[in-house]
Amino acid sequence: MSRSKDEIAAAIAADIPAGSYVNLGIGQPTLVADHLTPGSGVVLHTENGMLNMGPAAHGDDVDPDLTNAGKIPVTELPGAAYFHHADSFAMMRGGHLDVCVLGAFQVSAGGDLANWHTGEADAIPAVGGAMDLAIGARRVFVMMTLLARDGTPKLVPQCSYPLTGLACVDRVYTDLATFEVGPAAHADGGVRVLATYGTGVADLRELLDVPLVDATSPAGG
Amino acid sequence: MSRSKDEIAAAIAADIPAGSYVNLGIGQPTLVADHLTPGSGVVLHTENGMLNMGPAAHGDDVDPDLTNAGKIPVTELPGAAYFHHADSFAMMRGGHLDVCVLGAFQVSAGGDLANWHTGEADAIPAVGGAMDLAIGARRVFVMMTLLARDGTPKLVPQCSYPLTGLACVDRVYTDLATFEVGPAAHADGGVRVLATYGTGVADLRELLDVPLVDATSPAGG
Amino acid sequence: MSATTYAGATAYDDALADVADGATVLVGGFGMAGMPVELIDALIRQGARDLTVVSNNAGNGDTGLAALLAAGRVRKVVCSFPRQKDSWVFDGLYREGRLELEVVPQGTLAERMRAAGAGIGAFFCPTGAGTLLGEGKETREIDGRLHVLEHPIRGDVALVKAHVADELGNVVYRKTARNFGPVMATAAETVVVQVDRVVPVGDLDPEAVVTPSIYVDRVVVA
Amino acid sequence: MSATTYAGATAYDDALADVADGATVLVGGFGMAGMPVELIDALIRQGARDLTVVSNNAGNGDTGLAALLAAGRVRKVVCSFPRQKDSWVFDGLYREGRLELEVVPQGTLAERMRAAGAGIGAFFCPTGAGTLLGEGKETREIDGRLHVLEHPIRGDVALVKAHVADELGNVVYRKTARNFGPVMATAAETVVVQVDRVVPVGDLDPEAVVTPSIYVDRVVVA
Repeated sequence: MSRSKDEIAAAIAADIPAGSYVNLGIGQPTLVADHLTPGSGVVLHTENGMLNMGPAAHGDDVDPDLTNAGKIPVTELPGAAYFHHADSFAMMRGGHLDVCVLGAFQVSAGGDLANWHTGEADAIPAVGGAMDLAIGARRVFVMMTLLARDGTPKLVPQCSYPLTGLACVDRVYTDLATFEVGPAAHADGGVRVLATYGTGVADLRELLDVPLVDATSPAGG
Repeated sequence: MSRSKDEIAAAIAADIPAGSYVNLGIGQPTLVADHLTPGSGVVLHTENGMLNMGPAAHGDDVDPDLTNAGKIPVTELPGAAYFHHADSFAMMRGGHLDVCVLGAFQVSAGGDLANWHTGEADAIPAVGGAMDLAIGARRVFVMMTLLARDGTPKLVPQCSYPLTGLACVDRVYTDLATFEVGPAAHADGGVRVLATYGTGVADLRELLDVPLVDATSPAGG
Repeated sequence: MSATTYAGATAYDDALADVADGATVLVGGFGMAGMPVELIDALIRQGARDLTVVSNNAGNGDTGLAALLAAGRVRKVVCSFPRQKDSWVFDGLYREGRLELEVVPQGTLAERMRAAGAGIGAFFCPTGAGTLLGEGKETREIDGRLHVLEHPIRGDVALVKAHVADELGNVVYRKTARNFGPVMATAAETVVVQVDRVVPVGDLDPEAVVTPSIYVDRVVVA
Repeated sequence: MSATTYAGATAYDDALADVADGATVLVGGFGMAGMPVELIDALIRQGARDLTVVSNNAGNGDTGLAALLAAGRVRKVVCSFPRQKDSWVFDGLYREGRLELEVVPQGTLAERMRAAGAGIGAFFCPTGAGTLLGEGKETREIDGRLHVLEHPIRGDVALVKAHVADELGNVVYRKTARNFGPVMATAAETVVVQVDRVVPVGDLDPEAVVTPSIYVDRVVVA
């Protein structure tokens, strides 16, 4: 069976080393937080100026001065630190985050990311912190479905949507498989399939227009 | 009579508007602090990371963690703020200081400053914050004797010593006179003499190799 | 120069009396956190036109920045994220061609204002290189990575919401409402900070001051 | 990654066991304020050679940085002010041609490390333009003012002295001993911070943390 969003989020959480500093992008990536164990020591960054962000706030804990990048009220964990926007993005751009997890419209075999703009002529452009996150974190994980609603693959030879960043994605976690992309993976001759869910590498080769290297472990799939 | 160092310092202090943010360079310029009245609301900046620096510390007030840019123990006034070196020099370079007062080897009629290097071939170069101060403050006042020990003038058509900054000095306060220099003054056809002490503008014309515009007020001199 | 404190019924209006037509106005806040709503309302009453507004978003609902836009006072918006669920005022004006828009990646927006405040002439930045937002910009490969040259963004006025100021103008913020405030306070000719409370000089911890008084021109407390 | 705390008799030595020959070492402090003396002594004992040292000064008297220079471990010094009344060790080695020297204006030194930490590829800076220290650098006139292009300074290791850390690695400083510490902590691959005291997580005010734990690899308390 293919993976649910929660299962994808759990898989990403399991791949984040203990003690990592992590930014979870707006939307589905925030689900990853639910699967991080308290003992992992993972510290969450929110680009609007905070480290050690806690879970969403409810009821009396809601404080309008304490929100995440999606403008949702959140809480503060012990060991938190606040800083201004230039310092927060310096932290990202300077390569100090170990991992960030982002959604995507498309990812290319070379690790290019498209997640900010549909490319429609009349769309109002709005980028937020997407480009800064894409090029800043040491490792960029993408969380997405492998296929768009119209059935076309979102893991592609070259992005057709406007790019967010060049050669910046390391791993792509989807409902059907986990992939390693980017310059390192590509040097092997293509995208590496690390694990599959409810489908085989042969099926993926049918679906996708990128060369796949089977790197699933015997226990995987 | 020519002015003493303390008289020069007092003249500079009198020309600093109330409420100004001011950096006093290492050495003689620190004398200016003694002539600022408490009611003036002048706030002193020290480039090693502090605003509202107080007077030198003595006895039990000496704290090795609290020094000025000359590494002399100082005190903290109410309303102080500490910040790191990049923020401190951003404050200077960004034009937020109203006035800085510096010593000089030479100042040119166009306002070029030479105060960091004697130009001797075997001298070990050491610039500290001199270049940052010279180009950063909104107004740069120089405090110096008009003549070097060998009798040569230090207000010159062009500096022969290595430069600290281009066209950055506004006023030069010396034992014999106060001058306005720099692009604005120069457009008039030369350096403007604002006041003289124990010598006349005619005498200064003999001493100096730069065209002087007599701008002394009738009460001056 | 020393900061001036404005208090009383007309404090917000008095603090913004001299905003000129054509001014570039930096407006703090990220969503509603740190949004200087009362200052924006005063700016609407003040009436300056043809403004360039620099802010992370382009207004929500019908109040604050959205009301300023709706009043027809803004010529251009520089921001990272104009399109939101409730940005109908901006969306409408933009689609009608009545608003110029410059979209800047959020970190580059902050860094360009930081550069203005720090006296940096321009900087090479990897963000946006090779994308639509890097088009038309000078590019350079540095250490094997593509960069675009970015220029400072300076304001004539900055409108900042903070938490507490002392009587000198030293300022502290509260939690993530800090966001763009400290950066904008370095980048504008006239910096106006609205606070919840003003305390006597000496009451703020000098180690914890976030915006030193040198950056603050006007403190407004209602 | 999370910070590791080193305590006990060999704490300083343990924290610097892996410094490699040829490393670039950022050393905090302005005069003695913020000078990580115990870490420098440990670096001397550790024995790494051919080092590049980046620090505001080039050592005073016969201890600390001066002792590291005297031990012949340093190939190059990058600083703003090497020549001081008591910099005889540096002066001697420099005149004998046994030390390379790069003099950088103090604010540019701080800003180049800030650029390294902030992912800025290079920046145009007005400081030093038209002077000896600007010679050989790319120049550009921006807004009528001459600028030089400055590049980041990155360290392999930073040695920082601070005041208090929590067990996560959040750090606060004390008065003007803060100076270069927070900037250097952003600019090196391995950041080692010596503190007077380590407190439990939650004991530092999140509004007053100066160096967030993300920048700190090793906390040393004797």
